[in-house]
Amino acid sequence: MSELRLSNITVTFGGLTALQDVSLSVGPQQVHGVIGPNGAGKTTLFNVACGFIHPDSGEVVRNGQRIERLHPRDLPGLGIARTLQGLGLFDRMSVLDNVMVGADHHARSGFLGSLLALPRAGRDERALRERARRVLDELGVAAYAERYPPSLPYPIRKRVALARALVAEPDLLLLDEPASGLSAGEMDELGDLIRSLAETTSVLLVEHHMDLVMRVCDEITVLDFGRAIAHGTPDEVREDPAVLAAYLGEEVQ
Amino acid sequence: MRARMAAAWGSTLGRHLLLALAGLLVVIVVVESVSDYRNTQLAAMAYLGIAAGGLTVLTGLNGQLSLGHGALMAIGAYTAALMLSDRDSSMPLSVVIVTAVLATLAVGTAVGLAAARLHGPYLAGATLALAVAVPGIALYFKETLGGEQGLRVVMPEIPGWVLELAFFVTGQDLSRSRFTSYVGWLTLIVVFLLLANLSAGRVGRRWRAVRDDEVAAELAGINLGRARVSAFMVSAAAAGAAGAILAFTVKLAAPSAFTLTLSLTLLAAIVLGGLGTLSGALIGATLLTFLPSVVTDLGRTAGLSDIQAAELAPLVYGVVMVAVILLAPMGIVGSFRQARARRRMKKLSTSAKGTAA
Amino acid sequence: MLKLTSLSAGYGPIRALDDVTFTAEKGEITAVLGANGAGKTTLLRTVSGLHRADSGSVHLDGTPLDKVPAERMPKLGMAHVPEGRGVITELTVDENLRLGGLGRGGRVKDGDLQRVYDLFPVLGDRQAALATTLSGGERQMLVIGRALMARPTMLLLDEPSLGLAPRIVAQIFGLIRDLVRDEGLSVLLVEQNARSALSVADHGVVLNLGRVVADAPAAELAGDDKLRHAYLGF
Amino acid sequence: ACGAGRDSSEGANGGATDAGVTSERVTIGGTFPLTGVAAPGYSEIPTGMQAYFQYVNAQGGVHGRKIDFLVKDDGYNPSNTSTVTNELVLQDEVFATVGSLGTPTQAAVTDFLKDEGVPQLMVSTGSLQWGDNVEELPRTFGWQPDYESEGKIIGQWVAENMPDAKVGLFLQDDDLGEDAEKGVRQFLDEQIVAVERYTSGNTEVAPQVNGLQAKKADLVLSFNTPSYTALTQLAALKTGYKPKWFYASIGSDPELVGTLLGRFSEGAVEGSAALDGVMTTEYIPGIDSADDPWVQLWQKVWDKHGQGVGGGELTNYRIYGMSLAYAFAQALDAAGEELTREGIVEAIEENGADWEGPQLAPLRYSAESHMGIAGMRIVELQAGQGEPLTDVLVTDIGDAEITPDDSGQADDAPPENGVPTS
Amino acid sequence: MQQFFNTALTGLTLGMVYAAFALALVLIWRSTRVVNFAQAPMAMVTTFIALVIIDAGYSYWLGFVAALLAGLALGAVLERLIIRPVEGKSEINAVILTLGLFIVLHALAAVFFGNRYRSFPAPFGLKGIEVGGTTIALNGFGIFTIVSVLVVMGLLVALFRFTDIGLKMRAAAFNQEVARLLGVRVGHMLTLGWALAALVGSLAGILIAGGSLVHPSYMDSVVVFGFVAAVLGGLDSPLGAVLGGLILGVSLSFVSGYVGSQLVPLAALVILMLVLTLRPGGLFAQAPERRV
Ligand SMILES: Nc1ncnc2c1ncn2[C@@H]1O[C@H](COP(=O)(O)OP(=O)(O)OP(=O)(O)O)[C@@H](O)[C@H]1O
Ligand SMILES: Nc1ncnc2c1ncn2[C@@H]1O[C@H](COP(=O)(O)OP(=O)(O)OP(=O)(O)O)[C@@H](O)[C@H]1O
Ligand SMILES: [Mg+2]
Ligand SMILES: [Mg+2]
Repeated sequence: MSELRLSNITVTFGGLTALQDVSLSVGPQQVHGVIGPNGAGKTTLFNVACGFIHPDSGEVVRNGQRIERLHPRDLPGLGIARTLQGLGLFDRMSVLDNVMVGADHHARSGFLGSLLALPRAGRDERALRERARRVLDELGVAAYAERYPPSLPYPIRKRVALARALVAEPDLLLLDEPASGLSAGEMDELGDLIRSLAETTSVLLVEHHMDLVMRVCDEITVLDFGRAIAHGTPDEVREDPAVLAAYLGEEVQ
Repeated sequence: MRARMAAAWGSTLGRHLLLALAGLLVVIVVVESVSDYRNTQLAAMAYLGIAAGGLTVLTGLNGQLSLGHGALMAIGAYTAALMLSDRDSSMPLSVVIVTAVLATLAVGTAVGLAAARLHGPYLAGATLALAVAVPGIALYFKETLGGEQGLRVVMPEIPGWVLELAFFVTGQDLSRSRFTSYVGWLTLIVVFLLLANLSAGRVGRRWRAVRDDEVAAELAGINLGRARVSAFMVSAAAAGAAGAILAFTVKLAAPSAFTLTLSLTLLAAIVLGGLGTLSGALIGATLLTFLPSVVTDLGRTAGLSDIQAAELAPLVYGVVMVAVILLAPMGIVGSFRQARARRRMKKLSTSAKGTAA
Repeated sequence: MLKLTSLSAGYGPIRALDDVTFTAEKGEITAVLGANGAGKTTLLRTVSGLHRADSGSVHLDGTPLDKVPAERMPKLGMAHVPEGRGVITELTVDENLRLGGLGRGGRVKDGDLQRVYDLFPVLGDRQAALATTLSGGERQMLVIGRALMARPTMLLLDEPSLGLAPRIVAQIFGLIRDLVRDEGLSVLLVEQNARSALSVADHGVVLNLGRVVADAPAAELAGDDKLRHAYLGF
Repeated sequence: ACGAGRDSSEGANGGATDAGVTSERVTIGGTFPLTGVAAPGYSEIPTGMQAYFQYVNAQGGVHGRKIDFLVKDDGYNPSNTSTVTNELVLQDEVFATVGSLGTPTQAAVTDFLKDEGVPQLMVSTGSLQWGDNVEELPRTFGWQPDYESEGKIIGQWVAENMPDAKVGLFLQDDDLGEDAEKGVRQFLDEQIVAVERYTSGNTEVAPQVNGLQAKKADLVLSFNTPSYTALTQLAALKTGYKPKWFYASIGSDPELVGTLLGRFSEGAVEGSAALDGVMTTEYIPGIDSADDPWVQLWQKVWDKHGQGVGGGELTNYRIYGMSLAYAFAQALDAAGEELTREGIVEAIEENGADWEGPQLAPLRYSAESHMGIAGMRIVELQAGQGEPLTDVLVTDIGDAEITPDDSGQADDAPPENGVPTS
Repeated sequence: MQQFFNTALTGLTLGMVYAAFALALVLIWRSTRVVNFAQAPMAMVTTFIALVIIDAGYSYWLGFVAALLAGLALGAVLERLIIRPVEGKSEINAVILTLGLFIVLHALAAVFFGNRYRSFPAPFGLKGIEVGGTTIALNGFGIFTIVSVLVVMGLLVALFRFTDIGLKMRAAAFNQEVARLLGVRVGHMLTLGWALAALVGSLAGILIAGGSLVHPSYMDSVVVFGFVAAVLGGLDSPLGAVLGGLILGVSLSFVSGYVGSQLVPLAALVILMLVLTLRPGGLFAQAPERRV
């Protein structure tokens, strides 16, 4: 039972309405895609779900609990993890440390433990490191654990960012354009990965690559100018004339 | 034995304790073998080193730029001075140091809370104002804080057991300046041990995460404000300890000892040494402790007049600052590490060439 | 016509370009393809002077570019759309675009601005907004629009479709094709998505680990199954 | 006169073997702000001292000993004072410190010098603490008149001669202002209508001057450093405030202030004439008394040795340094052939009060007091020259009476060769 | 009442002086993203150059112009030779570099010009203006100060807001690489920014020195309050710099006159913290940045 429901969300920036009365829900083990033209409000929707933006009106419900006033730092506690549209890696920290930060909320030892390097803190550290290595390994980037992100090729960095989100063991994963900058082959791998994640986790996915979206999503919501203009299975959405006009364009399909 | 050493090296605490122990040995050897005068310089180096160590945590690990750490040292020094106002107060120095740390911690917490939302030059501006404001407080509360003349610090007699212990270990009598030097360096070792623990552990990782990318750090559940404030508190506490040692060394807490120059010296120390590493902070402190007197002496032997020789010190000091930034922007330790990393990279890339294709 | 001869470049010990030679013909779209890390971005950066070549040379219409600093390129008619976030977030949309127009020297023409706003109405609505408030795709549009402001004769595009909705991608490619046809624009196009790149390009160059492994008309490359599987992943 | 049976913890041992002394040389040191904010002006004091010592050395020294004067920069920061004083004592092994400048800076090393048994001679400030606590600090001596005595002398004169004046005080916010106020208030408590304090380093004094003006003070007694004399004059010019000004000696370098003011007043008044009518005190003859034999000596010394210590003009700061150096030479002379720390302290206590010298009033040195010059005279500046309004008046701290000096100090002249000999 | 009025007027002139200095800092910040602590000794050096000229018997205005030109040259040279390598890189390295320059220039000035007080003339009257029988704490030179600072502010606003060169300067400051791609001669812009800033700084130096004392450290307290003023206003805004300077000048003048001059720096801290708590980016902060 892991669920996120956004109902009637409205967000404005000054005079600009970025989201208007948008509703959407992600069920357990579901991959829910959000697509739409640039500036349609997809990232904003993510920001609402993550507490970076508090909506002007509407509800965000997580496991039956209202959370629209939440703060991003509460996310790990709610079992939510997110990747950023940019990479957002910690450039002056090793890959391993990057991922360990993602696992931070699993640790129990506090300030005093760190200060005095108590045995408990040491155990905690080892557990975190263990966890981080495991996830890096799963994503096939364990070899880069000691490297620093700026020196790594883009797709590796993308995986590190993903690893940092996964290591938190979320049951809801928000992915903002995970495939941008990936080659076709890498995109296929990503698709497989997302599908396999969906066996245990719900995924909310923003993506412009239609092949990927159509392949992995159970359900899709289409935004345009801040409104939800369509909703349904990939096939339904693909055929929707409004979506074709607003987003896909005739030529590509 | 060897296995046990290896095991100790494996754990953070064990590694740091071993390093601390080695440091202690070096300190004993150095303190015992140099003159009393050098020992006062060593004590000065210790307080600069402690404060720089704290500042490098704040600036290097957490990315907050403080131009006001001299003011925090003043809090520690004044606390120590208030506790050691006459010869009869048989206050143990350890209690004095801890109290100074706590007092500075309190102030540092307040400053840290106020500063947590500020970035870059705005934080610099606020801490700069702090640096110039605090000495004014001592002037205003003339009755308790002694005004411009400051508060005299009366060092208590060296406890008998310390004298005996020192004689037992070194076979020499313990002079006052040696004693102060020991107090300073023991404090430094303890402070550095704690700082090293913090930066190697979870807390340090959070600080660095916040420094590198606030948004991503927040998403990982890190409370930005709390991370910032805690970094400020830790470095304030170190500054408090440094202030106490300064009071012991100078035997006075007066506003003119805590000018903006002190704060800027600390900043220079950590950048010249290599930002974000404790060893860098120590190297920077060494440089800044010894450079001026060495240069002045050189100038004088070269036949300059007193005033010219005195002006030479800041001149060289400034030139060194400029030169290090231009030639070794990562500081002394940083450049050393970079060179090493580059060598390793080279090795790695040559050996990886074959497999990559 | 852009001519690369034995171009090599790298980062310290890493060799990102190794003896690269090919020619991008005038009035054509030349796609540069290859896996991640193949050296495509380095290639464009070296051409536009942002990165120093270790050896080899680049000529634009016969003029050697080796000694020409990046900031002189716009005067020679070259515009570079860099990879990723190339907007100046602290400036407004309008200012970003004007900067693009200033590159050739002289004043910014209102007509040019209008052309970009017509092309990307989302930007037109946000002229006075700071670029930092734009969405990822809007920023990408801004960068492309800004390159067009310079009215280049040689356009370097590094993954222009990054983060853009399919319809916009199609629109941009359409526009570029029009410019190539109508104004004789030459384009060096780097795309991750080899299929769509080859669908608009006249010619293709495939890089692998910094070396040119194929250099042929686009249609030919698209039809070469072996090559496609080995290097282009489709 | 060696201190046999002295407590060994005082550091020095008997005979002529004290640190810093050989039969040919005596090494002494001093700390001064040579760099930083306090350097302008003050950094000239050690050059005056140095020049005079070189002059003495050129004459063969004192008891055949040349004086080696080591000058250290402390930037007016007590932490630095502590370090460089340690260097002087432990590394350079000086015999004594002489003329070291600054109240907080010297306070930082008093205990250390005491523990090491190093005499702290002729500290360059007017604070009381260098002289009135002989028990605690048996080897520490002041030299210039203390601020409290100066305050008293000024206070009494005003009370007697200007009983109707509404007095405003303009005080530097440290021991200078504090001690002086104590002295002034002994006589003027009733007449004071305003007290304004400024913080050294803050050059904006208009708010303080506005305050004095608002309280309608028509006589301002100012205890400040010279640059603040110029600053107060300027601030007053701005608001058309025209009280009678009385600057304590420390702030009234008419030469310096006069040239400073000269160009500010739009040529309406020339040069130091800007200070015409301003009252002040003097305790040594300054550069304005070119005819004074002491000043002539200083000029001669400076002409000969000034270049070697950095050059420039003879200034009142340098004269201050030379006058102080002269007193030290007297002390060396009095301490005799066998120079010891103990011995020089005793010699100063025994003979100091009788020394002739540039000071207008005698030194108060005795076994009970280490306070310096006992008094001064009040003068009014006219065309850059001080016209005496009183005899030399002497007094002491506390409720000591103020009396005209009858020792004839003011009229003495230096010995022929310019080096004191007993 | 008169005291109140005079304290306010004093604060006004003082505030303008801080504002002048803050403008120089803002200019450098806007053009190179560096907080230039060396601005103070740079202005000190150029003021001394003016003083040498004036002392040699030439007119005030010749010295004035010479100082401004010297500032222009000094700024350009320093930027080109010393600051260039740290631009667009670590913020703290730039800070340390300018501090190093601060110390070097200071020491050089002490050696060349002497470490003593010298007076600096003013071109206009220093006597307060008489209004209806009372003299108010504003003199000809004060008016000159106020007018010149306002003019400089206006010019700066115009430069940045309305000219292409201003736009290029900002682009070069924010993102060197992108600016270069767009044909902006980044190096020239940065040099220009420093040169102009040093010119404005020299003006501030001369305004502060006018009718007062100069010595190698005379600008040191101004750098603190000037910087605080710039931060108060929001480092990016010339208007903010002037307003910040005024707020600071006037309130500090009152604190000094009515509370105690020891507390002046503390008051500066309190004012700054009050403003920054409400607006962490200063009074004229730009719109908050989009974070994700
Ligand atoms: N802080 C802000 N201030 C002003 N406008 C904003 C802000 N944040 C977002 N916007 C605007 O709101 C709209 C929605 O932005 P959002 O980032 O959600 O788009 P998106 O759907 O993610 O687009 P893309 O696919 O290009 O990433 C855009 O027009 C954007 O410019
Ligand atoms: N700044 C840098 N420092 C070190 N190595 C780098 C740097 N930039 C790129 N590289 C390396 O150079 C090689 C070529 O990189 P480049 O960015 O040119 O490839 P690309 O084909 O554009 O890849 P992508 O598809 O990821 O954009 C890669 O191995 C990369 O890791
Ligand atoms: Mg988006
Ligand atoms: Mg690339």
